[in-house]
Amino acid sequence: SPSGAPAVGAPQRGGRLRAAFAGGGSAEVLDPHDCDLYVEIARAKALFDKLADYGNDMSPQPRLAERWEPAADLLTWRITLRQAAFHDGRPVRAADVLHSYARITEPGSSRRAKSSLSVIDLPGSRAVDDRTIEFRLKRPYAEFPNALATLGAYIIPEGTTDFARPVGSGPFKLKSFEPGRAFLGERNPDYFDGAPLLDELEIVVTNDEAARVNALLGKQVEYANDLTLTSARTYEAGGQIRVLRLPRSNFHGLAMKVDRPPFDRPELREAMFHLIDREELVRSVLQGSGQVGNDVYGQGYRYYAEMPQRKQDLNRARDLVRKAGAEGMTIDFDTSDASTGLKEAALAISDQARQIGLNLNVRLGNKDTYWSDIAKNSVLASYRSGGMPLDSHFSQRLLTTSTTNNTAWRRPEFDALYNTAQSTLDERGRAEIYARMQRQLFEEGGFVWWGVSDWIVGSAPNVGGIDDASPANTLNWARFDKVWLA
Amino acid sequence: MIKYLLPGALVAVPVVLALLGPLLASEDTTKDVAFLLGGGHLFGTDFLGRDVANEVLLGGRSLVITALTATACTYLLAVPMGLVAGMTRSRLLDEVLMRPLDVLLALPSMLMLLLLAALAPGNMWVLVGVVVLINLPDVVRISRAAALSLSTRPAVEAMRLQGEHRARIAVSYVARAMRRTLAADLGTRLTGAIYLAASASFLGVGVAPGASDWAAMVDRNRSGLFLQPWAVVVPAVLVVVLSVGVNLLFDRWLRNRDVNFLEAR
Amino acid sequence: MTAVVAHDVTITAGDRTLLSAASFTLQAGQITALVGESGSGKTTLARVLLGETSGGIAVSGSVRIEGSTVDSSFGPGTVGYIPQQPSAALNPVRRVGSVLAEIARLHVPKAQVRERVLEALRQAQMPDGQRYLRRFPHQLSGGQQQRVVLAQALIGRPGVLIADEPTTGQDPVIRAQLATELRAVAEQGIAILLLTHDLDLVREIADRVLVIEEGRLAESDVDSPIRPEPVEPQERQAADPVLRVRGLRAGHRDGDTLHDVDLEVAPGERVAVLGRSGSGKTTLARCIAGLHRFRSGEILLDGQSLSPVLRRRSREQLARVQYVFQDARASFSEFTPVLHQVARTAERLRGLDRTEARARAADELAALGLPESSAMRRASGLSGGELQRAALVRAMLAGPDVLICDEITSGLDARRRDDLLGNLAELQSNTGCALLMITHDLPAVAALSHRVLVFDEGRVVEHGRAGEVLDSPNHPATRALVQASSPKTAGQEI
Amino acid sequence: MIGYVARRLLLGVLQVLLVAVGVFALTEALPGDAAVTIAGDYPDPAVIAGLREQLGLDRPVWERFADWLVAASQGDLGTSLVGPRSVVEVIGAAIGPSSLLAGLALALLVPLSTGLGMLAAHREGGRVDRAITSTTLGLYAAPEFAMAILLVTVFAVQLGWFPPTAIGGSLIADPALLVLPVLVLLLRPICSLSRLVRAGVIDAQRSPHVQHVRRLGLSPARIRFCHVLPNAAVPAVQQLARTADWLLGGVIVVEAIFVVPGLGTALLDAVSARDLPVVQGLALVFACTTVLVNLGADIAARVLSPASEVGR
Ligand SMILES: Nc1ncnc2c1ncn2[C@@H]1O[C@H](COP(=O)(O)OP(=O)(O)OP(=O)(O)O)[C@@H](O)[C@H]1O
Ligand SMILES: Nc1ncnc2c1ncn2[C@@H]1O[C@H](COP(=O)(O)OP(=O)(O)OP(=O)(O)O)[C@@H](O)[C@H]1O
Ligand SMILES: [Mg+2]
Ligand SMILES: [Mg+2]
Repeated sequence: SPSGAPAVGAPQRGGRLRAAFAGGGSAEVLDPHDCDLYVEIARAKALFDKLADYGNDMSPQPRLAERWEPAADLLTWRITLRQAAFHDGRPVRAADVLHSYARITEPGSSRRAKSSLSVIDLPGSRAVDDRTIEFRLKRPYAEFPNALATLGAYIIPEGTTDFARPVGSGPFKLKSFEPGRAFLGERNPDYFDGAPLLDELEIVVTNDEAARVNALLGKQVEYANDLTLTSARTYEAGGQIRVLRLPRSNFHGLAMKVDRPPFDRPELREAMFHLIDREELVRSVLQGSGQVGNDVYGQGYRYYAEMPQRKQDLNRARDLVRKAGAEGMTIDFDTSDASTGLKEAALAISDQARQIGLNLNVRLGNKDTYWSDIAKNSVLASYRSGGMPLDSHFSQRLLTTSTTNNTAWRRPEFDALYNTAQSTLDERGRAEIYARMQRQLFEEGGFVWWGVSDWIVGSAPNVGGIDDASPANTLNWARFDKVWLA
Repeated sequence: MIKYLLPGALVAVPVVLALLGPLLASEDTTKDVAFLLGGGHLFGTDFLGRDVANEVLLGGRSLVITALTATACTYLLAVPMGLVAGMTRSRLLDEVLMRPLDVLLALPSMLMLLLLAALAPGNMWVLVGVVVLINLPDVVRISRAAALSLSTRPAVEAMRLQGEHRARIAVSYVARAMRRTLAADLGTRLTGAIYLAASASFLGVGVAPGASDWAAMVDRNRSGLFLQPWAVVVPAVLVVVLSVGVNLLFDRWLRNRDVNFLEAR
Repeated sequence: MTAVVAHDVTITAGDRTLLSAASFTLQAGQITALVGESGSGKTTLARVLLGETSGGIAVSGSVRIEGSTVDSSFGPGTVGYIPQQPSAALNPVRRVGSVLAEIARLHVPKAQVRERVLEALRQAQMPDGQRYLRRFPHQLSGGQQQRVVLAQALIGRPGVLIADEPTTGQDPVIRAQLATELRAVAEQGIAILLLTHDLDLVREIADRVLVIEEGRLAESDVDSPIRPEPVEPQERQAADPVLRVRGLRAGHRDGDTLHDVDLEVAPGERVAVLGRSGSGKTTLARCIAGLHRFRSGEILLDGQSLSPVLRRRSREQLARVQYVFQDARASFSEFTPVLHQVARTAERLRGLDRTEARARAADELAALGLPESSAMRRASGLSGGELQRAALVRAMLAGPDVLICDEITSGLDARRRDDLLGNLAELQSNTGCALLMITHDLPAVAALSHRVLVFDEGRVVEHGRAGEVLDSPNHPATRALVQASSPKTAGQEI
Repeated sequence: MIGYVARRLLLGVLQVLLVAVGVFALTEALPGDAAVTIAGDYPDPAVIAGLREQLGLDRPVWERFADWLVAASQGDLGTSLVGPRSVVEVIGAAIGPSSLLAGLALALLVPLSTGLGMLAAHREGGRVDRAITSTTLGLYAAPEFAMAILLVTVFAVQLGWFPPTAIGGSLIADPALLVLPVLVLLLRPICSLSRLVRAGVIDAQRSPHVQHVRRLGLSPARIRFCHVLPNAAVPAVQQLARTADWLLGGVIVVEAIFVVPGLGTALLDAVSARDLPVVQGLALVFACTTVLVNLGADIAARVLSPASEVGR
């Protein structure tokens, strides 16, 4: 159960908690399979459950699934459901799970969880009984539970097609919903994980961070998601609101395309590794409140491999630039306002690059389409990632088959290592392979993860039970069934 | 002369700072903690941990030049158009000039900015063009309306009977008769142009994202207002001082002209 | 009872003393006429009595009106004032009637407002005043505007009324009626100061006469009027007309003002256009000048059709047809020296260079008694009569073949008028230019013109040799005008 | 006048059409489309292609525009590409708050800016004039968001007089929600308008006809409002029309900071989602208001200079 933030007395029942999130305007829907924005995830979390969810180190934790047992070949997984019911009283059955996954992966869908779940050979999978499912996979997948925990893999009752008034198994039942404005849920007394303490949960939407802070300060809400580092520093000391920093939530980096000039020269990539003054970036971009990264994704997560910490070494970087024949070269450096820190990092890094005679020309791209724009065209882009298991990071971004391979890192031997890892039942063996993969990335990969920062949430002083040790995207983030109002 | 002292000083401080500032600024790019108050920095640090005082020195030139150019271009285009539309006796010409501008007005300016940002980012002239395009219809409408009521005066008729060229009537009489209105509008429009330039740079047109620019500073350091007000307050005050100064200068000048004028008759 | 006491009033304009140490009183119930040459300072003095001066004019001495001292904070409303340029006194965006009602509301309860307004209009010789209440000032003829301003002054029944040229621009009939009315107003115990050039009028109604002469104010008798020497109009050979107007129809929004007007003017001919105020004379002139678009008909200059639109006329055509505005002051820009404005005609239409043009203009102005030093001032620094002369010179500099003068002598004293008419006749016989003179000044007409055209309600009702028409008028309208303008019968009902 | 209005309205239809074409083209020219934005961050290109096909975005531009035009001319503005709601619903939900804010702001703006402008003109060159000029200009030149933050901090957070945002409330049910947004909305236009009024009034005050009615004894107030103002108002009315337009559509900053779900927010959302039908629908709303408001301003200009009818 979530470890409480600074105690606000004992847990206590009752009241309505109002939480402010950024949102997507009038186009928002309650379909949990379509969720993409943080507010949609928060609402889905309130109304639905997944079979599993991520723990604080991104390892899968059972939720609706009581346990999972792979066969030795890692191709067949038997999942046992716990006793849980939907809001209308129907039990959560194996058929509901199969229906949900079928809906997510149906041809032509663009649902978020589709790529993770498509490893399942659904026709070959079956409901053994109401509470047991046997999944048949298309290939061995040792980290299959990660797929169950993946974003958007929520379980809906079989046959649901309309999500105007959705029925889920989550801690709150829907009372009302106005897209782009407000969501109201009431306590589900029969929640399998214990009835929520709150009577009601209201989620309001505003994209303006200042407005979220103001609403919190003005006691219009008791919880505000996604505050800036600046706001955190501004209000931390005042005591008017409580600032919670969820660690290991944002990974800040650079993405270089390794398959085309100029970053097809490993020397130049290495030059970038040595060029970057990570301390300065953490000091200025992260306002001194993050950790220095070591160029590999997933610090603090399960399977993360520690390596000697890199430091800025301008002489070495200069040498490498010379070796790469890139002295005085001008390289376009894409960034945008799509996420906080992207632009600042780009500006700071281009200033650093100037010291070794590299001219990084910062281009501010359109923030709405930044991620798809850089996928195609950019050679060097400011990058950011939320938390996910290393497995997902590899499979989504670094395999030849990956759909969002933004560094164009396509290495057969790397793919092979990944596949070996997924066929390795033994965790230690898997960790070793993962470490080899990470070393390869550390030495010549296209990503430079220079820093890790917190996810910042604000709450009224009288809110208890918010877990401030869980990174964003994990089970306990934006979770309100253990929260109370003092 | 003494009457011009205060407004003159108000204009001079930001303008001199803008023009000479870059010569005094340091080129050091090391960064401190963002939004730091003090810490060896006169006005603290900005959103990137840069020294605000240094940014202020750097950030005036482009802004003052863009805003002045854009406002000047707007007026050079708009006033003649407004005069023609307001003074012409041909209804057709009037409509031909005005209706397309209405279309321009009806296009949400944000969309226009977004488009131009996508088409030609990072170019100061595009920025000037955008600011001109957005302000043009307004100024044309204002000058047309003013010209409309002036153009039927007997004085204008008399000039027409003298075979005066329409342009000369417009310049030597109509434009003069509405100079106060134009001056009032010009003063506020200059201020508007400064911020338009800044918000355009926010969208990626014009000022490069990292470039120092007072208006952009105001915008980019806004989140740190309570941590470190100087990064917003100093450039904002400079902009305020500049625009108040310009307007007071206009007022003073017009009033002086009037006094001279009254005394001369 | 003494309504106004002026003591030791000295007025200097620039380096010129307009009036030195003048003391006088105005008595209630009396009409005091103030006469003097154009530019002698009448208007300036009147404004001093109102407690107003403009820049460049210095005043000393004291004025007390109904017991209180006049200064810049002097309470408004006590003194009724009819300024010389009525058009400038009317707000172009306000309807005539609503302004009148506003003023009336200051003086009478709401219920009587309308009655009071109509009464004032009646007193100002607009018996059909109702017709004009919903009009804007630009929809009135010059005379009508003037009467509206008079009505504004009369509404409040002020203790003192200062009327600056209230009869210029009025036709003889109205002028006569106005005279009677002013008399009647005075009889109610109001002190009237009448500023005028119209010595006949002075003789008819004034109780006292003050004369400004060379900066001194003196009480005087009215000397006998100077009648212009009849210029014996030579018989004209039948020449092809230079200007021919055929079937002209023109109007304003709500209907036609001119109906089927025919007119011919031969080169060198002087034609006078007479008619009641509001009969359409100015409209005709503006049509010919190209300032008012006529609806049908034709205007031919030497057989060539003139476009109704000024823009479509060639520069040569512009030069050949010139128009002198009825409202001289409004026709000058307030920003540039009058001399420069006048000279522009020569520059634009005669192709002279700037210095030449200005020298020419200065000469011509001086010939009409307007020295260069005055002409170098802006319009606000010149008197009404001075501006009228400047406007005339401005048109003459074009060397026109047809010159249309709209009441150009109305603001001039007798001597200046004669000078002007003399000059005009001379110029005209030198250049052979045809002259179309709109006027209410019948004696001048008789003296100067070959032919007379009488307008009534937008039609030409009579025309013929000047002498003949004036001596034996046929049409009732003409008869009325002729009768009214002969001093003996003035004031009688017609 | 009726003929004039009719002709202008007819032209207005053409203008609106042009705006529709323009907006369509503009939105097309933006990088990305609805498919890209639906696919979300770190998108899979195959997904995008699939979505594009689903939404019909793979068809040629002109074909889609023609379809839209035909439907729109029959009153059908279509449905949002990214959400379940129809365009009319989206607009209907957003137009209320915007008009309320705009209406209220206008109702306060006109008397305030006229009053300030006239006062400044009355005291031309004096201390009051300079104070008004400096203050309004200072407010104009100070960034809007800073003013908003300042007001919110002082009046909402510190003093607690007004709610800091409109979150979860209804603007109509709780008028206190309107106070701060309207205040922020007023700050800028007050300056530009009052400066124009001031300029016009100074000119008009010097005119002989105003001098003349002063002599006639009309009360100073009446002179100011009935004689000076109508002459002075011409340029200010034009600016007011622009302001009205801006208030209705361009108040994005204010709507964002105070969480007012108005047209500006809707447009911003729709543009960032590349939701073409909604963008088009909103553009139609803005175009129609602009056309009507401009027409109003032009009629006012004609009324305020009656002599100009002569030439036209
Ligand atoms: N600001 C000024 N500076 C110098 N001279 C001026 C100024 N204003 C007016 N004058 C001159 O003062 C004289 C008197 O002007 P005023 O208008 O009083 O004459 P008037 O007697 O009313 O003449 P009119 O009969 O032509 O109307 C004129 O010669 C005029 O040129
Ligand atoms: N814009 C207008 N709209 C309507 N009626 C008008 C307009 N302008 C003038 N009128 C009317 O047309 C008639 C003729 O006017 P015009 O100015 O030609 O008269 P006029 O003969 O010159 O008179 P005056 O001797 O008083 O100057 C008048 O009755 C006048 O009221
Ligand atoms: Mg005079
Ligand atoms: Mg006339």
